Amino acid sequence: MSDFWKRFSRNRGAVIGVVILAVVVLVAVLAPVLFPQSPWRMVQRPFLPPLSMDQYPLGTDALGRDVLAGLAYGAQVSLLIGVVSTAAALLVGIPIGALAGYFGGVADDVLMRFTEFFQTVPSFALAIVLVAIFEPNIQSIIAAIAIVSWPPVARLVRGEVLSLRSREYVEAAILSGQTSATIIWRQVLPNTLSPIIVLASLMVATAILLESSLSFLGLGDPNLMSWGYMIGAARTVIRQAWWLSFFPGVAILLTVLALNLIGEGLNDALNPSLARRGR
Amino acid sequence: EPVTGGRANVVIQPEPPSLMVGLVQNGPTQMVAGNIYEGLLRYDTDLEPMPQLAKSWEISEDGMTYTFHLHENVKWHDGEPFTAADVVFSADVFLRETHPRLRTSLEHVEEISAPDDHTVVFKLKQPFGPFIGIFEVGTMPMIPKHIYEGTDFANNPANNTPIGTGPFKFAEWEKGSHILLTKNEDYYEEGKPYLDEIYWHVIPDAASRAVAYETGVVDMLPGGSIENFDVQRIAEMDNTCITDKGWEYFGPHSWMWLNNREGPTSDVRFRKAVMYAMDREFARDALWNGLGKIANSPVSSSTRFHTDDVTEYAYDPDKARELLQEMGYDGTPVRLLPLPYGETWQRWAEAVKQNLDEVGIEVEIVATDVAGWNQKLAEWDYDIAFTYLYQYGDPALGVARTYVSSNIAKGSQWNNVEGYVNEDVDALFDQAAVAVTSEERQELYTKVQQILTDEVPVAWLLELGFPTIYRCNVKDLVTTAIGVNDGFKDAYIEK
Amino acid sequence: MAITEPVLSIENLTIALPEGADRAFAVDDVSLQLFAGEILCIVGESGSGKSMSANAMMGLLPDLVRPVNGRIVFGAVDLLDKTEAELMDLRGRKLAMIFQEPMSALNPLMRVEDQIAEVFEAHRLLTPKERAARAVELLTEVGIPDPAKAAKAYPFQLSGGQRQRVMIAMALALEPEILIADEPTTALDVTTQAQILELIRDLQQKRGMAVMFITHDFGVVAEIADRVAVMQFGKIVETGTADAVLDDPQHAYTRKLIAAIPRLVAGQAPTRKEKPPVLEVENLFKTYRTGGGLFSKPRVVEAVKDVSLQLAEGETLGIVGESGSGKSSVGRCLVRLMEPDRGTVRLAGQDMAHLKGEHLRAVRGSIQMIFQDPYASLNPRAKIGRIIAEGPMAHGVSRREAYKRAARLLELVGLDVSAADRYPHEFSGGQRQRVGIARALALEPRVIIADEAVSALDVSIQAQVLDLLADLKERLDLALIFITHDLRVAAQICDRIAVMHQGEIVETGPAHDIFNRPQNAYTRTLIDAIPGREKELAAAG
Amino acid sequence: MLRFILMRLMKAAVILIAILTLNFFLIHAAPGDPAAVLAGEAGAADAQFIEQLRQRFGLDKPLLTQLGIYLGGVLQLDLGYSYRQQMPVADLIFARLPATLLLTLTAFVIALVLGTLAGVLASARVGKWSDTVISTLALLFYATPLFWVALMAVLVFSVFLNWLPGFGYETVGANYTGFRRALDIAQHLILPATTLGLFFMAVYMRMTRASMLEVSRLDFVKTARAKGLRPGIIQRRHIFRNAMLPVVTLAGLQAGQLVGGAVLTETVFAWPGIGRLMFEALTQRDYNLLLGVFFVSAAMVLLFNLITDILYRVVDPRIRVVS
Ligand SMILES: Nc1ncnc2c1ncn2[C@@H]1O[C@H](COP(=O)(O)OP(=O)(O)OP(=O)(O)O)[C@@H](O)[C@H]1O
Ligand SMILES: Nc1ncnc2c1ncn2[C@@H]1O[C@H](COP(=O)(O)OP(=O)(O)OP(=O)(O)O)[C@@H](O)[C@H]1O
Ligand SMILES: [Mg+2]
Ligand SMILES: [Mg+2]
Repeated sequence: MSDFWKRFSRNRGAVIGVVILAVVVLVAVLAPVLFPQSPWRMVQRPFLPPLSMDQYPLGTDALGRDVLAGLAYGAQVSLLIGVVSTAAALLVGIPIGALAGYFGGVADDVLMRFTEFFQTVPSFALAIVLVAIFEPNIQSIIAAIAIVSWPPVARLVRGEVLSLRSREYVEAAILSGQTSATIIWRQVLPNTLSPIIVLASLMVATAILLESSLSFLGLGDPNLMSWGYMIGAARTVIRQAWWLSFFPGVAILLTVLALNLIGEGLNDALNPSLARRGR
Repeated sequence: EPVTGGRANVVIQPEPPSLMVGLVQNGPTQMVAGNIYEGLLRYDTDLEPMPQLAKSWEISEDGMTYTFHLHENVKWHDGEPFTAADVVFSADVFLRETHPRLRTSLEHVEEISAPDDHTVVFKLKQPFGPFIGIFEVGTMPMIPKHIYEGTDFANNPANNTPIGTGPFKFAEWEKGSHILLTKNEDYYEEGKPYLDEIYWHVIPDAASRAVAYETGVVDMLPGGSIENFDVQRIAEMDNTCITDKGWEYFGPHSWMWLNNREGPTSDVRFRKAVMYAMDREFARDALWNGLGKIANSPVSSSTRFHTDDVTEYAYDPDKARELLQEMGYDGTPVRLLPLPYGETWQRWAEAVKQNLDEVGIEVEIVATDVAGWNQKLAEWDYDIAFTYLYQYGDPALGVARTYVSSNIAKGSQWNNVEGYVNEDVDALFDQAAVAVTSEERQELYTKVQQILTDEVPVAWLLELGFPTIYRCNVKDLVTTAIGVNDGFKDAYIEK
Repeated sequence: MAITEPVLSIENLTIALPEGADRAFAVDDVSLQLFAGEILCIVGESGSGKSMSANAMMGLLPDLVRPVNGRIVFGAVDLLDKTEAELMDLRGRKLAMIFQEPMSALNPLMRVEDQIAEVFEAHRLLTPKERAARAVELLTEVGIPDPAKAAKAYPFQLSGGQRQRVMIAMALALEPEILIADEPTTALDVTTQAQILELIRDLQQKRGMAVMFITHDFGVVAEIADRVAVMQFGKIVETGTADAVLDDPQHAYTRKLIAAIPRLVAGQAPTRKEKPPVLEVENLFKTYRTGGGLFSKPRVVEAVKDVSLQLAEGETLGIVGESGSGKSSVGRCLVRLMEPDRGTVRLAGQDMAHLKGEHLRAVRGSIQMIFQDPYASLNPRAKIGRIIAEGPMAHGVSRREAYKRAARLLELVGLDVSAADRYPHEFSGGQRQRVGIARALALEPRVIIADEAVSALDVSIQAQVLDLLADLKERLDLALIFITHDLRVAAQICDRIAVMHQGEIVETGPAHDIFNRPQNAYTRTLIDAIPGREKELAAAG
Repeated sequence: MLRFILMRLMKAAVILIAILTLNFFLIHAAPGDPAAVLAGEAGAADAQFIEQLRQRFGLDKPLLTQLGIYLGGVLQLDLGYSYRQQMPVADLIFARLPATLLLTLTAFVIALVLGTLAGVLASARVGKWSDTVISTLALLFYATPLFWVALMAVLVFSVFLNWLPGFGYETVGANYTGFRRALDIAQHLILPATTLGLFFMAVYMRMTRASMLEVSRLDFVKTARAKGLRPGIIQRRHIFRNAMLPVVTLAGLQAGQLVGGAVLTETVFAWPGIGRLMFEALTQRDYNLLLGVFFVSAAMVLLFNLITDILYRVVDPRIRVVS
């Protein structure tokens, strides 16, 4: 474990990533304390430029709402959706991948065709359709993101399981009379953990991007102040108020960047033998 | 002095599904097709009728017979002559089948006949005050009989190459890019039109439309083309004129449906509280550039028979809280359906939500797209829902439908969606529609407006102002009550 | 071979490893001389610095690893002083190298002929056409069957031995003065290994090259070396002529290495009283079908063909044969990691060849397996205690009891009880193999199958593990099937031996008979190919 | 090879049918239908009018019957009729497809060429400043929301600097022809193609760099060095070709997915492609049109996968011969 930290902290990018992410998490957690009033509240005249009033350092939007408060609450939404939808995707992808990889044969064929099928549908388009159909709200957004992002998990887990399956220690476990369920759970899955963790950190980043893209197209949850929503809403006023789309964009950029850096750091630290792959 | 020649570059948004205005009556279709097709009449900005295909007309004393005399040298774009038979075919056959809004008005008609090639007579079953107001091109466009008679209207291949009598002819349509109309050299009005061609640019993104105007790609932005937030900036540009004329006939009136059947909104005190809670002035200034008027009555101020003598609801959150307290509102959350027509409406819903929040009403915005919104309204699956409707110049055409109880029916969002029932109101609207004199009608409508503003079946918002923006050297662009929808036959570009 | 002037001499070479490596210097103050026309073998266990020395001569040290002291003198100049451009000119022309892994040492995407032609291209020699012609000539010279066809082939279309020949052809293309061979035969099976050794020896004699041959196998040394240098921990501990070092090792380390080599002479089978068979295998068949779909034909390999075997209680049966002969397949059918197509496997009278589900799980305890790879056979995320206790627990033994048993077993295989609380990566290969043995014993099996159980270990450790196995077998009265490709190992531990070739058992008999009086022609080639055998026989008289 | 392609085509057909079926049910599960939308646009529709429309579109039939009719049509390569646009779906799509292909392929080529070049460069200079710059850029591009870059690009290059057109496919009404038109389109293409390509460029950069480094550690590279080959040749001939294998795979997978990404770009840049067509069709419940777009884009994904596999076979002899 300490070994892991040593390797991880040697990676400068990863440390920067952790710092950025920590700030984002902190802001998200403290948002209700820092900005006790709803981010939807119209507090000043519309289109107040940044730095023109001390109280609203990032200015106000088309309805006179505090941009900084919006950013803080947006962090909550982005992180929540990123983490929950990734967890959901893992919950779907890991079992499918594990079953396909472990049992092989027909099960593998069926499950992989199923996975392939989901990969053939252009994923962003599918996400749009799903959200539009089930009406944009946080549940449908999370579901849509999970649905389009589980296939890579399944493939990764399958690949790992496939190679682990023929590892001698798994064969030893078979010989010692353990049941398939025990073997998958105790011998195989724990050893797929590191690549899954790495993938998961990158998936959170992708999920945040996806959510913001959906929001940008007007397919966000209208009751949640998210970064994508802020950019989407600011698009039509980009000429008179660049800051409305600029700051949330930077927030997304930094968060996604941080997660990617962390993902790479984790990869280097957890799978020193595995070469980096651009995903 | 009008100058001949030149091209108009106009924005069209969204891309119309078809230009066959007899089949499709949505906004963009009407806007483009108004140049190709014509009605018998036009209306000036005071909603007084003006000649178009009919050069003159008479209404009998009893208000039951309308006789139109047609221009004599009118030709369809394919060269065939336009005659009274076309009028009878259009009104009696074609549009009765395809035009639901006109169909309702034509129910008052006993018979349509053509005594000769250039005379058409509409005989009514009983007097119908607003009847003279249904002859503009969007309501009763003239359809060529020689092309459509006996065919399957909806699938007639000619729909793709519309043939009308208008000042411009259909030339080319590159889907997703532009529509080109060219001058009708054989137009029956001497010297018109002035322009050589009209390019309708399909630019689906509001911000890009603004850029298109700024960079000189287009010269005209019909109402609603750009987001309201951009209007002021664009209007301040050099050589740029702006007018909110040309919407008098439509009188776009916005309100929020309040579900009168169930939930907190079924309580009149709650509905009044909503009226008091909303800062409509802020919404107009922040979201509509200060254009438009606060709607204080169900009848728009540009529509006939409007009155100001009604209960007014100024922004007064305290009063709203009082009313809520009085009714014993228990904090039940209400669902709010924004209008899925762009950012302004979205922001407006957010502002209203915030307004209501402040007086203690918990609001959950439900996101839908156009289809979902239509369905939810038609199925009455909402608590509060934004909308705006046209008034077509007369309360009998555009106002009564929203409030009379005979108009409560699932499956459409163009009727009494809120489920408001008041027999007095029903009776007053019925009488007013068939009353012969204007004075009589005014009296009845005043009464109705007073009752309605007292009971708040819906929460009126604004009489919308949709500004048309154009280069100042374009003259006579908007000359009638339907503005750009009436075609560009008068417009010319000053050198 | 009285040559006085060395073609190349390494003087006090010291190569530093980057920070955080397992030791400071990969090569520490090494001096060596290489004479024309001789084969110098460098031996030593894994990690002793053999490859690093060789790489340093080529100027091909990995990044961050650099020589810090000493000289490599080649033709009056110090190679360490040369610029990269000068070295480039020498590489391939004066100094050539072949590597251990023939699978990965050739570019998979290039035809063999192009890869050979590149050597000429690199030194701007010949026209493209001539280069192609030379490639075929070279391939002929290294004895590839159908050289013209091989020239057009991609590496994956050739066998391991053939690829190694291609590597040699490439190295010889410009008739270098020095050939460095870094374990070129380790990845090959015995028969192929023998051929390659012969080829190198022949070419070396024909051309009078100097060859530096790196290996960890003393059998190979005996076969090919003129002189030997022994390395340990980056230092040379002993040099001398092959005979001197092999027959009369001076340094303790060398002695230890040589002592650990399994002797070929199989002990005269102790005349045991006939014991009843515990495992009877009859007419076992296994055919693999891979690939293939709606339209394409599957690849069919008959890995096991009509194999019958008997294993008596307390007996050790060796299964030997070259790579791919089906040894592992038999083993896996016996333990039912795989279901045989046909045949019976009677374990104490019960046919377990086609049992399924719970029944299979129940009988599994009686037959266990020890695996080849000490790294892959232990779950890296489980503690040793759990690894051993899991089996008994799966058969209903209580947790406490199972862990107690694990502790006893650890002691039995010579590990500390505290090992139970540690993870596999904290142990060396030999120790891990002991854990693997303990795990196999945990279910108190009647029969153990050991598939290449010592192949991955260094000789000295190999010896320890083999001793342990022999000891346990005796104490616990186990029957053992020992699968190996290494006949020396088989000779040391087995009572009886079965020789496999292309899925069939071609000969079975007592170990002594097999080695001394092989009946089958294939068995004979196999035994003839054992490196160092002649020398050993000579020594034995 | 022919057999392989045939096989793949058959498989593709099955997948396409499955995709259509799934989407068919999905979209029919959405609230509202095209009749409601059209009626809504008509201004004053009554239930009778909507019923009329439903009948005309065949929406009154049972769902499975509708599916049967639709799939039957598709098998005869008839993608149906768009309710709202009143045109055959195939015509609509093929009118828009060239624009999307132009956009996505340009973006793809830019991304692939620049991405791999930069990746190669970075891998050749590991640890040097040029590697740091490239790697940092790649990370940034990788993390930037596509739509946001697009917005910022319009703001900077189109609005503030006025260098490039910020929207549209060509200057409408200019009636350019020939070279002038191509130039005009090219100008319009620059911003959308670059912004769409950025993300993918980042992906290829990172992947190429990693793959190059990985391959350069392999044994055959050492063999090549031992031959005395110059580093340049080793890079090109040995490392690059091997390193490109995973990049090719990934690129093939993504080329198809670009269509999905194009929705955002086409929206911001008002590019008349099928990404936007899809979005419009979706909100209007133009069932046939939406299914048609899905059909075409899934077909493109499959096509690109096929091309990749063929390419892979050409590059990698191992696969070529084995199957
Ligand atoms: N690329 C490298 N970077 C750092 N250290 C290395 C590298 N390669 C080898 N080493 C270290 O250098 C030392 C000598 O390694 P070398 O490869 O010369 O051993 P060897 O005798 O060839 O062993 P083997 O028989 O396993 O091939 C070892 O301690 C090893 O861990
Ligand atoms: N899972 C498998 N699928 C297909 N073919 C296989 C499989 N396992 C082994 N084979 C093939 O069956 C044959 C016998 O293989 P097996 O592993 O039993 O040989 P072996 O004698 O153990 O060889 P080695 O000494 O290399 O371990 C070989 O040709 C091999 O390629
Ligand atoms: Mg080595
Ligand atoms: Mg084997």
